[in-house]
Amino acid sequence: MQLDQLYQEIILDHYKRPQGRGLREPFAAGVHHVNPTCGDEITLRVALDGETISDISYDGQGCSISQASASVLHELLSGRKVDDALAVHAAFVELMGGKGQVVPDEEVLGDAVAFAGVAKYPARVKCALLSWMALKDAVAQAVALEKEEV
Amino acid sequence: MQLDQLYQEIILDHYKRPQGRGLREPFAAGVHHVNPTCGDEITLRVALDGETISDISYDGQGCSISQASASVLHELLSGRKVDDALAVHAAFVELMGGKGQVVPDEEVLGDAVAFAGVAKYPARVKCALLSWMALKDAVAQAVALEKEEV
Amino acid sequence: MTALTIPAGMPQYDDKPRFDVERVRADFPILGREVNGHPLVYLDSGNTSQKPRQVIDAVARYYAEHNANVARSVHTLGTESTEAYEGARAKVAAFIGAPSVDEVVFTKNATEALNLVAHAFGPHAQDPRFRLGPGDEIVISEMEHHSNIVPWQLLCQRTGATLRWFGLTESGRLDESNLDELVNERTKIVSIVHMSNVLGTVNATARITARVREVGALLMLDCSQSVPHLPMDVVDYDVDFIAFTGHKMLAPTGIGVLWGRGELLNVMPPFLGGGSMIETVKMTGSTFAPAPARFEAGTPPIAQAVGLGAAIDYLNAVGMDAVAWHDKELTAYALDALDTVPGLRIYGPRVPVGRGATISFTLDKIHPHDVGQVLDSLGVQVRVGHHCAKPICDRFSVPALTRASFYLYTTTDEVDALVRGLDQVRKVFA
Amino acid sequence: MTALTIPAGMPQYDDKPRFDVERVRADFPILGREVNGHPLVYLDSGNTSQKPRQVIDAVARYYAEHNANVARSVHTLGTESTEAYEGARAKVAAFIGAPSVDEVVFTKNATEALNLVAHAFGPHAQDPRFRLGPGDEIVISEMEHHSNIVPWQLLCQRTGATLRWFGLTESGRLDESNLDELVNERTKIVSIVHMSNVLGTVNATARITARVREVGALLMLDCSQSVPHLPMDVVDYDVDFIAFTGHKMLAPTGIGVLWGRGELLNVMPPFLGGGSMIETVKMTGSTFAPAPARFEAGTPPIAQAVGLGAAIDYLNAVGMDAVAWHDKELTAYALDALDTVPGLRIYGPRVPVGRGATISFTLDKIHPHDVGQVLDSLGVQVRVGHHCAKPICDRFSVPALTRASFYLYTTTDEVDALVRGLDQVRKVFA
Ligand SMILES: Cc1ncc(COP(=O)(O)O)c(C=O)c1O
Ligand SMILES: Cc1ncc(COP(=O)(O)O)c(C=O)c1O
Repeated sequence: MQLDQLYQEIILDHYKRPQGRGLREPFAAGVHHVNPTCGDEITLRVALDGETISDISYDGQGCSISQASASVLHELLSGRKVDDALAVHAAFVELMGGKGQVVPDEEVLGDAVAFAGVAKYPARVKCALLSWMALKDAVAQAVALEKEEV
Repeated sequence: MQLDQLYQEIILDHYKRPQGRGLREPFAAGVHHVNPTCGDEITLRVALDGETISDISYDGQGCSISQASASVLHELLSGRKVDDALAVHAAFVELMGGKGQVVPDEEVLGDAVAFAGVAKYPARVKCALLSWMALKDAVAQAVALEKEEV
Repeated sequence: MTALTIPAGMPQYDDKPRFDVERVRADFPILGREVNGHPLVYLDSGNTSQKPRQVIDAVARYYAEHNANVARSVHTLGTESTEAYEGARAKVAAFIGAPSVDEVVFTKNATEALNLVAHAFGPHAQDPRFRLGPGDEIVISEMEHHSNIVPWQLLCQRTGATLRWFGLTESGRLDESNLDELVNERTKIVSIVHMSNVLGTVNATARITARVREVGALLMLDCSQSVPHLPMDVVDYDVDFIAFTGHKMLAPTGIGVLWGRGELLNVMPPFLGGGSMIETVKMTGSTFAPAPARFEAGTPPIAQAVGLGAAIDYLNAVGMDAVAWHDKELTAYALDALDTVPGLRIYGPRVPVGRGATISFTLDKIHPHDVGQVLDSLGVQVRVGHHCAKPICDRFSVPALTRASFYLYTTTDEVDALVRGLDQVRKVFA
Repeated sequence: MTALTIPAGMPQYDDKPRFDVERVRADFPILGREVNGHPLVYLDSGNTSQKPRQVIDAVARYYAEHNANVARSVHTLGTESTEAYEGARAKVAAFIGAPSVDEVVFTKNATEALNLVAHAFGPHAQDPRFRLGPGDEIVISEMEHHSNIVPWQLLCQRTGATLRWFGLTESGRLDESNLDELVNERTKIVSIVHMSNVLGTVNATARITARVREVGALLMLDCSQSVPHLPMDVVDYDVDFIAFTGHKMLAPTGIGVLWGRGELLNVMPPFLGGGSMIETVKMTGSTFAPAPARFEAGTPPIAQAVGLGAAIDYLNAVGMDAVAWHDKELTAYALDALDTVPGLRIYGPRVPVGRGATISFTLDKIHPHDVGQVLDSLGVQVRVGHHCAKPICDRFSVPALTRASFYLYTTTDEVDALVRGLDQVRKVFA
């Protein structure tokens, strides 16, 4: 396999210059996820403004794939409507589970299309998904909390 | 292998017409031994008269080899001095552990030489030894008890 | 020997799935060997099955081409090994109709699987279904293999719970007459054998399942003998756990399976602790991965799982319906044939219905060891003894039994060889 | 790169036992394959070793010619299998200098062996040495594999005993400065790794053993990494238990070994219950066989034991002294070579003394996953992550490490390939 399919320039870029890194206040829900096989960790917070995800802030440690993936996630989904964000989320999960057979839609996925190559490396799929799974968890908690408050 | 090496006439004879079978009183020590892999069982008693094994009585269930072996044991060792009996015992154990390579001494072992063929069947060695191991155990207990009483 | 007659209106022989036994035999290298100067007649498949070339080769190929540890590496060999190992899990899940691959736990054998479930019970279990103490009851049966008796006896010793059991009828079936009293509100789990390794009985579980559900207990089936021989669907059966073992189904030694409902596995505490079953480890305490990883501590039997996958491919290619039908025809033939041997008494069902291809018997007063020895001198390999199921011997007041057990490679000629051998046995011990 | 210089008066290089690495390599089919277009460079033997043809064939031959269940049959195949299985036990016993074959218990891996010993302890143990409750202490170390941490944590949870541990020095050795306080009259067992799977450290045990004997505790060594690489004599070492695992010493997956002093094994309660470990079973209660059978419930990993026997034959033919010396030369070479890589930091002893052929490191701030991935693209297989030893990462405040580990088939050329690969890694992530 070609290494640069995996390490696309975009990924290395996000890895070296992560977007939106750091934990910020206020936030509606925060989660901590771990990848037990490799020890990668992420702490992730979402802030809601009505139906909109007003911020995604995060901190963690891990490989280039997991760090770049969190940076792309921040860039792509901050400021989006919850429903929209979940649709993009679903498209990303499908891409990652596709073993390299799924053709990504750049309209939907933006920079995240760069992760298409990762799907061919089963051992790395979990790295790419770490922050995305954390996001889903955090959004679900935030929405549930909001409903309780109403 | 030749089946009749294993099932010597002498063995079938003892099996069909066991000598000294049945549990008798008085006795100095009694034991119960089990072969866990096949479920063969023996209850065996020894009576002592000073240094002499005045009787070996037994009851049990098992295959032709284990039953014949008990019968031969009774015939061979009842009435013998404890030390003599243990010497014969050692010769029999050596024969059984010899994988068919040990040449038995008929002077010492009497009818028990018929078990020479059994030594080539590792799965059956335990059958042949069941009553002999029980005897050793019972004699040791009986001798120990006698000492205590003195 | 009479043939089985099927009443009109029922599916007839010709409707049954079949395969070519000789072609199957050609796949098993060991069947070409001789024993004591006679062609091998292997009638001990209930003890362990023989292995086809396809399984032997799959294991060798794994070591020669892909070998690495699983779930721990990003390198290519590690990825290939992980895919082979998880691929085997998926094959197992499909083979038994498991709703999720995560419900398939690899163990070293069926015995470990049974112990694993027994160890989930205890006085401090978080989930009330696994909380066990004095006054609580566990139900097994008198026809269990020691591996489905001793773990529960040890559990009762640890916790003060009470072990109870189904008795057996004269014809070797479960005595369900006291079902409602035996399985009651105090019952926490019923764990019974699906097919007896001694009597051959296949237990109909519907009434027991209904009662188990009524009282809110759990149900485990020991499928060590059934999964190799009969199509199995864990959802259809409506059970909570099943255990089975690779070596009896054409696969390597060293691998077994626990299947459990995901919802239950995930509330069970870990059993063995170590690598791969953790979420995170600190010196001061650890957290654990979800099932199945939680129950697979240490390096698992990787090559053996790959071999089990190959065995399942083999069985699927032949077809489990065809295997089951082959068993039934052979059993019918053998029951008839053994009926012609004077002094032979069969223990277990004497009709080829509700039973598998395993027949245990006594011959006059000749000890099974002697029966087995004479048969071995003729190349016929049967098992003798208590078959790791002593309570059955006690129930029927026999010290030991001789057992012939068949599989997809067994032929009627081999049954004939057994019958001829038994004549010889009677001659030696006449 | 500098060579190791041995002071005059000590045995010189030429006195050392040697073997022809290329001839050894020819025995390992997998070493002929390519990965990502490059020759395979397998530097992950600490995770699992590759298998020589002799072992692969021994397993295949067993299935094709002798396969049967053990210890249960009088038939010829059963006898042959039992001899093969017990023969393997005898080989293991001889390999580690065990006084008796009955002290060798086959398990599925090292992890099960460690758990087995942990499960022998409890509040109701018959033998006072295994009686454990609140106030009692168990001592491990910060350099343990999870498999020698979690079983003891779970045991402490069950019994209320306290877990304590040796710390580590900066250079990755056991910190024994508080030995006398740490191991004391309350200590029941000290269980430590013989050779660390991360740091490579080989622990000198003499002082610890002396203290353990003084306070009357038991001593267990996790020899998973040492038995494959160093000559071992359990009597010389004066330990009570050792655990190791087949797959790291050229043998199949699915087999491990617990060695224990016979006198201890025979007072330990059974762990897994089931077939073959019993003396007699009644519905109302059972009695158990002596060791080793007592701890081998169910059908054991028969073919895997046979494979382990073949692996031991192979290692004996090469000579364990020669294996150890090859390791040492290679480690000296690799430590020097890695020293030339800018930004590389080694965790563990940096001299080839009191350490084995396992080197863990970080490279700049590049995450080990990325290091491993780039190396893999060049055919170089190393392990990355926490190596099932998270507390070591915590101790040295690193999230993860890259590890290269060698064995008798590893060459200096392969070390060079690693070093070249690391240059490439630095280029990609510059
Ligand atoms: C030091 C050490 N202990 C224990 C183990 C566990 O061995 P296994 O996974 O074969 O049970 C390993 C290997 O993974 C190890 O390196
Ligand atoms: C009914 C039954 N249960 C359990 C077992 C145990 O299987 P294993 O020995 O592979 O653990 C066996 C086979 O020996 C069996 O026949």
